[in-house]
Amino acid sequence: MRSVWVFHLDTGACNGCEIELFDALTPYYDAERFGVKLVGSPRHAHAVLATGPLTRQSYHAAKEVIKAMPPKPRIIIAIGTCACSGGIFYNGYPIHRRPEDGRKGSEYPRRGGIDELVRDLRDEGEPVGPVMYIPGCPPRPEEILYGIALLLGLVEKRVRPEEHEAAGLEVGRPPIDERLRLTLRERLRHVIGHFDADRVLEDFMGLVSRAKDEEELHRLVEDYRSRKDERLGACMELIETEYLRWKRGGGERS
Amino acid sequence: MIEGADEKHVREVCERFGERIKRVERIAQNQWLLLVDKNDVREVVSYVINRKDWGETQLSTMVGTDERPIRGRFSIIYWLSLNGGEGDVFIGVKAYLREEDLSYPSVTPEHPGASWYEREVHDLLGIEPEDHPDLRRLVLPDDWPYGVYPLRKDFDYTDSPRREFTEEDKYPYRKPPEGTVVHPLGPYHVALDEPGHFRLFVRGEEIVDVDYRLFYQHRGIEKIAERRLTYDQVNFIAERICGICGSSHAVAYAQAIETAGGIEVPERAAYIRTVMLEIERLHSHILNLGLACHDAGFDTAFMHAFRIREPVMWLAERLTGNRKTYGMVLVGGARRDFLDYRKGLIEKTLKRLKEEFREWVDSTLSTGTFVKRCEGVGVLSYRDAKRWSSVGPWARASGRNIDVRRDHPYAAYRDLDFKVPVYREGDVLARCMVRAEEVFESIWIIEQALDQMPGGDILADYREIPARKEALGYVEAPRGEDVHYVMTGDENTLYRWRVRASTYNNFPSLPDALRGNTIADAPLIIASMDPCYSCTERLQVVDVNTGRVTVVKEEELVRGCCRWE
Amino acid sequence: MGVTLRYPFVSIEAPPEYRGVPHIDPELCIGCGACVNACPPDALMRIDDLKNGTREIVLDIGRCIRCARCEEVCPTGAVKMTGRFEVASLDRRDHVEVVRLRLVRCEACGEYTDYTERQVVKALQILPEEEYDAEEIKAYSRICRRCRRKLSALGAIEASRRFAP
Amino acid sequence: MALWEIIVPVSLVLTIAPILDGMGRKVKAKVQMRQGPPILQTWYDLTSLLSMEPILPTDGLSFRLAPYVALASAVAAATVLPYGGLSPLRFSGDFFVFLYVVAMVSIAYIVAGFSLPNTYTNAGANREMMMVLSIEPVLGVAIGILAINSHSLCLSYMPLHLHASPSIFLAIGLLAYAVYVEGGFVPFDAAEAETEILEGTLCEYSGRLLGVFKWALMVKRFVLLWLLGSFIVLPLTKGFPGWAVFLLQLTAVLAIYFAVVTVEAHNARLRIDQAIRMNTKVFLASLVVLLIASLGW
Repeated sequence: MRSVWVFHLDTGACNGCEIELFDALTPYYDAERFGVKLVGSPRHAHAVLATGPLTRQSYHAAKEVIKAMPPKPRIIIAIGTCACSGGIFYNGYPIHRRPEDGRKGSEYPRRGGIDELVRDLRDEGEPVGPVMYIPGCPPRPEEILYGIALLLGLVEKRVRPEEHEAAGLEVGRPPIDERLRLTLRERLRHVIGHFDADRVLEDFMGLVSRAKDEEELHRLVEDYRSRKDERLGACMELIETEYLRWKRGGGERS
Repeated sequence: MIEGADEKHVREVCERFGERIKRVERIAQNQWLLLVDKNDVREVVSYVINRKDWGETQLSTMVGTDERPIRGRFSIIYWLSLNGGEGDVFIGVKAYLREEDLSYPSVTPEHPGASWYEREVHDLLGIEPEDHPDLRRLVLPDDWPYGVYPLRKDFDYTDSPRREFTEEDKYPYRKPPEGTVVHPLGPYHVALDEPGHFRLFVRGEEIVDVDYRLFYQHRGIEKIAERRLTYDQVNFIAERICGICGSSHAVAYAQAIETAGGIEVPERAAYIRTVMLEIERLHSHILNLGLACHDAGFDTAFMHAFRIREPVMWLAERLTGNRKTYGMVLVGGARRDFLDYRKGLIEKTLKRLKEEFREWVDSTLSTGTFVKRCEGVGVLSYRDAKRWSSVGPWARASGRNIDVRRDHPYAAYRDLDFKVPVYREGDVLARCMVRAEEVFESIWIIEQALDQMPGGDILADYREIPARKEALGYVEAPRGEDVHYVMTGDENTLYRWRVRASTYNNFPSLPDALRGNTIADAPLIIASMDPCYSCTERLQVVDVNTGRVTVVKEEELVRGCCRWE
Repeated sequence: MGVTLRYPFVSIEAPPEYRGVPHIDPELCIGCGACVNACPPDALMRIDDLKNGTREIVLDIGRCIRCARCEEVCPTGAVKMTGRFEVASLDRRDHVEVVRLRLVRCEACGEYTDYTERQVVKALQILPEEEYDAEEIKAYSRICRRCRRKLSALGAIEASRRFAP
Repeated sequence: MALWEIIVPVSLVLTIAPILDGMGRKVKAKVQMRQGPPILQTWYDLTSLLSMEPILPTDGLSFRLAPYVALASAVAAATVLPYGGLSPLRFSGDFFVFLYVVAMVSIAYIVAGFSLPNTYTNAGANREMMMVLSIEPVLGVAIGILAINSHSLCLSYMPLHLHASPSIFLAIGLLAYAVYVEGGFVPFDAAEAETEILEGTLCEYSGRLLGVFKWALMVKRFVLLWLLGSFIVLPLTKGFPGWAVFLLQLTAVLAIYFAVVTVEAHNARLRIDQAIRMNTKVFLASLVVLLIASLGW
């Protein structure tokens, strides 16, 4: 396929996906490179770009739109987490769900989104093409491009189901005391947020495993502070202080 | 003087109504709750709204709550605000309704801006505003059974009852006026990014009147939040009320909870929130200006607008981890800090944006065909803007001098300097100008905020949020004032959360702006309001007719226009 | 002077700050379910099979809103946001990640408890050794709540007998 | 006259028109700083559409026939134009035939638009009607002046027998304007406006029928541009060999098209009433030019 005309079908989305969708058509991403064109009428469309968790009010209109498309190829591209599975809104009262899917179950893959409509249509005997799921909240324009490219066979699929048996009892032991680590982590979350806190803490643990003694550790910490951002440095200092206090308090286990 | 009326305006209201104000409660530094009898609501509300000398008075939100489990009654609160330099005051007019008699005199005949609010409590709680001119269904889907009220506490949030849905008892649209034809717009129309159904009643190409059915995007967010989510989780659903101005909603929600729970937000977090809100405004305004060009058939300007906007998205991604749903807000502060290199990124991006955006504005405004399409089109008069309690650039382009950032400073805005552009023309061009100027103001605000950013923590440590506390949180979103009302509950969950997005106050005034224009301009005018249906959560509109003499039969029409429904 | 990026014909990486799809490290996950409680859209689930003694921690990235709350609350660092974003697929099953853990079996009644073997190991790491006797705790942890209650009741009866024979 | 003399130009026009459109998209993309689609993209789109079964929202014959009528008319218009030394069909008065078949494309569009009870297609048809009524006279007057000047009613004869006069330059200017408007380029594309009326008449077409209709509109554009190009190139290349003239014509058409697309990219769409007002002004101006021409200047 070198030509994909798409019709945008919003089934109650928050607009996040819409603007990223628009973005995918604009200069930096330019989906027109693959022949993607946004059309104004479902009659012209090869595919619908569905966004949103499928509200009951939009359900009937959405159904009409898909029925108005030429029967082939009728591809559905579900953009965003809501269209893929109902997203955060999945069991709200105005959201359409097939009765057998329930609203409080713990099935997986999680049900919801445009899938509910596609299955209804298939039950009615309407032809519906493949459904490409592009999760994301909202997906970046690159993700949308990737999804379309995957549909066109230009790229390889990169995901597969993962199942792990976590049978072992080794849960890993950080170089500093676990209780201290958790306390510091919670404290730092309030100072610079969890994202940077995790990184500083990791850096510190790296320094601890490298340092032979307290003096060397202090040198490494000083070095770190001189190289890094002031805020990160301050956090590092806080960690070191707490660490030493705990250590001198005789908390270290053998 | 009634106890608690410790503010000039509140005192005046109390003096004016005397005994009829049963109680005054100051629930926050700038929020007063006046308890009145349900039959006095209309009078008190219209008194405040109509005080000409109180500047831009405004119906900011209205909340209905099922308080039966706590007090055995329902309650309604009309939240009014004073704006335009009159003082930082929110006045809530509250009344209780007994379950046996849920009717009370509607405010709509006095102030049309109350129309949607009253229709909504009618839909969701079964409260009956008497003399309301139009009590058609507003929020709930067409196939929702009558007499089932999802926001009542005895309704389970996952229930989704249906009724048999026939062609005949679809939404009762108004009959087209004599000599007009219906031109439907939406729900799926390229120029409306989101579904909403408009019926434009047209004579030739001229729009005579408009009817609409919206709320295709009603997702039951308030109910989900009250039942399924904890205080911190609600931040993330608040952010997804709207994908464009989500951060504003998250901040408004968090501020409401913080006010209710007496949580002090660290100063640094307030600054971080401010910067993120302004970054959001930048991308939103440029987006809207671009879309306006697109609707006017000026695709090159649309493309360039998106090109210069893109670095702002990249910036957001590097600051927060996501281009759009920043996830930066938790109750009590922010989630990621601005490290030095991140500040550097902001400065670099803004510098480039300022130049490129100026060029874009110059070249777009020098395109004759574009200006021709915008000038004098879709005029909303000051009177109408005020009548409907409009907000944001939509109201400011019509001469309303309101801006929550200045009138009710929150986050770090008290410390920052900025202008509020106001135009009087009220046309599409004026709205574009307001947005363009606000882009430069936002850049200036961010520059100041980065300069003055204090140190310290970014997230407050708090123990517990007390139950049954009420408060408002408000933010000037890119589209105008967002107001969130919360009542806290037990077990780390909300008792009531009422979200009022800016489009909710702007939308009802749209028919006034559309009347007298042509169908060709309809998408452009709608876009110039920058509607966010998903914010509003529920919406649909109607349109115009063809210039043929033959009158299209009603059934044909329905067939024609319902094709995309 | 076009600005169009070459993607997807060249591969790119998201910036280091990016919150991509989360991933559970099965080596580190202890099955405590903190992430499940924090997850706003219920993309993470804890499914206990008390008959076979397994717990499944299920992550569906097709439901995930990438808020990173799971990463924030995970005590072991098992859930991490990755930089991955190329997760489109024609099959929703591709989006599911399951980690299966073993539940502790009560040594008294033989029923399965509602916590995993690994949770016990982790708890022992956190409890200050000087205050608790590891062996005793370990033994105690292998008894389910109901039996523990029964034991303490029996203990109380036993103790009361001493005073009021 | 051999059959190939018709088949070759016709297939050429049918092939080149979509390529020209593809080039236009590329140029627009460049103005917008994008990479844009491949030049053959419009061809890919067409082949894809032509292979798809259409949905018929009505049983009306006019709805089904309109695309074919439009394509046939557009092709017929192509046959009376000169291609280098070759003119597939030339006869005195073919100028009227040309005007007639060009209008036929629009008429097919209008009829199709009114064949459905859909306000979008109706609005599209309505706008097209107003547009045609306001611009066809200009086109007629412009060619009329050229006919007066060259004392001929044959389109392949006219450009070769023009003698320079002020009215000729004005007439070519008018012709250029008429071609621009009649071609439906922005800002005069109100009849097919996507964001306003969902591409008007085309909004109910799908699959093969849509493909044929789009093709017809592209051929019409190409024919109009070729007409303009011929009136510019032929008078300057008298005595050149046929193939050279043809290449120059092609170059001229490309140059004009690129210019048109660039103008298009830098404009917003005019509202139909604004466009009509402008056309009316131009028509009045054209009458003045006609007066000048009839005075022999």
